[in-house]
Amino acid sequence: MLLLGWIWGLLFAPQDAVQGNSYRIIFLHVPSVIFAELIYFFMAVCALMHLVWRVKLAAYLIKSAAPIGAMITFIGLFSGSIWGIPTWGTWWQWDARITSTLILFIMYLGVLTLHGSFSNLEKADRLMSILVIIGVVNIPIIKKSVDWWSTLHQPASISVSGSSSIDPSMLYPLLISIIGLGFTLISLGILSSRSYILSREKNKKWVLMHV
Amino acid sequence: MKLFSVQNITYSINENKLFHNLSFEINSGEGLHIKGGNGSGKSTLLRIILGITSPSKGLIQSYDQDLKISYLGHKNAIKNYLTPIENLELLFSGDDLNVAFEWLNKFGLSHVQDELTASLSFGQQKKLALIRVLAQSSDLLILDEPFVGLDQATADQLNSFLAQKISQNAGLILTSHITPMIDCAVLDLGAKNA
Amino acid sequence: MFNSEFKNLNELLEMGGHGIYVWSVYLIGISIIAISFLVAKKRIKAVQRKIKFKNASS
Amino acid sequence: MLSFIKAESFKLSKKLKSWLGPLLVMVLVLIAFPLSIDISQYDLDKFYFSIIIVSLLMTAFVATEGMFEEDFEDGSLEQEFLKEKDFYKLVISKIFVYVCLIGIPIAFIGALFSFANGVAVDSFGKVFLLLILSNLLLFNLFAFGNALSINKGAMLGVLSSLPLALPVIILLGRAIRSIQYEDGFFAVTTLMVGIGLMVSAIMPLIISVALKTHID
Repeated sequence: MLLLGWIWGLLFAPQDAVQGNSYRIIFLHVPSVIFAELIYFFMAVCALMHLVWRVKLAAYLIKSAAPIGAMITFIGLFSGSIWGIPTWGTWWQWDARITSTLILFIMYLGVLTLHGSFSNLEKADRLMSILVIIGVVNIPIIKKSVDWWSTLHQPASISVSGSSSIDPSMLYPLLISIIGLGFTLISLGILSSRSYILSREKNKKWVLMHV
Repeated sequence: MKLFSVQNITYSINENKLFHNLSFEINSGEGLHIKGGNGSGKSTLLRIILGITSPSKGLIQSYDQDLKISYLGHKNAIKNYLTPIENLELLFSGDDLNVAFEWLNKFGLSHVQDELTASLSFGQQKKLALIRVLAQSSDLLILDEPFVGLDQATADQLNSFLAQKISQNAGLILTSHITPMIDCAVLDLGAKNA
Repeated sequence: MFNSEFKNLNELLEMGGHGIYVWSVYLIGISIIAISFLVAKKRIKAVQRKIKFKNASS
Repeated sequence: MLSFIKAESFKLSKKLKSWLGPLLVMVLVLIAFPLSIDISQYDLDKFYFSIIIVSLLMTAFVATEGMFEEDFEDGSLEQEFLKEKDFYKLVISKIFVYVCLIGIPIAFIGALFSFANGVAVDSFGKVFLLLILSNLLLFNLFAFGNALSINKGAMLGVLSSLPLALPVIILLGRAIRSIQYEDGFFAVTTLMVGIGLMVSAIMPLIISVALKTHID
């Protein structure tokens, strides 16, 4: 599905009037930035579940989602800055949205480092959840910052309610890319959380049965 | 009078069980000596009783909410950039402070009372930490390895103080590798974790 | 709508001078995702091996 | 509460390195920076503020480094927990003392230097106020980073609290601009006071939860 969206986007979609062909990066850039935020939200929900109801699984999910989030945020930042070279003439701008995405990346790294630095894993789980919940304040700032400071970024191109400022011939491949990347990341998440859960619960009976 | 009851405590860390289904009671006027090899969970058990660490399973029941507990842990909880006098002033006020100063004399620390605690020897620091515990008026003493690093004279002083405390109807729990000279029930956690 | 924007492979690769940006981004993006898949699979294998080993020894 | 404040300020005043160090760093940076560039080429007072802001960030980080570490290491936190069952009062008075003894002097130094670099005399008070407010915010946030990463080193502290501190920096930059252009100062300051109060009420709660997890 991801492949379909990309092939459609790369090969068949028309040129953008202003930006020329370089806009084709959008099919990687926009989905990855969307998921960079979504994964963090997911982690925050898990963190809440872990802290309030003491669901162990939630902490495992955070731990396995964080590297994926860091990866996809990195891809988003990277593709964005490459896209910036032909369009804005600069690869980096201290623009609010880029900055807050960078902060998001740092948050992911912080979560991972925090978890990695404790020998008592249950303690690490709880502290990590606290950090994740505090960090979720960051996401509205990313969203709002576009309005607070006038920036280079075009405002969000796809709106749920009706009129989109993007042509269907570009919109469809973009949507398909988003969904496709979603599935890709979910399968990746399942894989890595499986290995993590197995390694954490290695003393339990069901794990032995499973293997 | 019952002070605490420990019911079916299980504690595991990173899926390793330290102890399993442990139950006992702590009464006032009684001592309990917890024995066991290195890493058998003595200190952890004390911390669970204190409520600092929460057990994986089981229940700690306290029968008196206003129970005054003094605790000596592995860590001395004294500030090594302050002098012994300043340390005590930070912790005590009023009559307790006088009691603390008396202990300072009894333990023979009065000649170093104005030096920085960091420059004191291990045993002297341990004595200072003991004073922090001994000068509190408390109903239950929980001491983690109180005899380590003490000379014979101080150990004797500590023993007689603890005996006196028990006769005054206070409770006592301590971990130690050497047997204290006090009437104590003994709880043995075994050589190592099974 | 379904006519390709590009007439031949060369044009597709060049994309009017922007090809290098577009393709490098996709190349790196795909390889990062692929590598993370491989790493995840490898981890599962490693964990399973570990558990099996432990199981056999006890 | 008062006894906590008394004890904490006594402890801090005895730790010369902890409270004098940040002040010295602040002064050093503020002096060294103008010397390191060719002043005649640049309009120094235009961006001297950003140096003040950055050194504020740095010194706040240096100042809070090891805020809870010592109490955690020597076991005082455990004793405190036995007495109070909660760290809220301890944390809030600790932050208060740190802001009073380190934050306000730093703010004063910052305001003094901005004054020396071409800011009108009558806005001294405004700058001073803003710097105090942002120090309050920064100390709270860095204390959080510290509580998470007790004895795990500065790297982790930066990673976990820098993302939170950056919005403060942006806000402060905004406020400073409002002084320079004499526009909307009151609104920005009110916003900062509001955020400051909120953060310094909520942050200690979160910090005390983190500390509790640590001694567990």
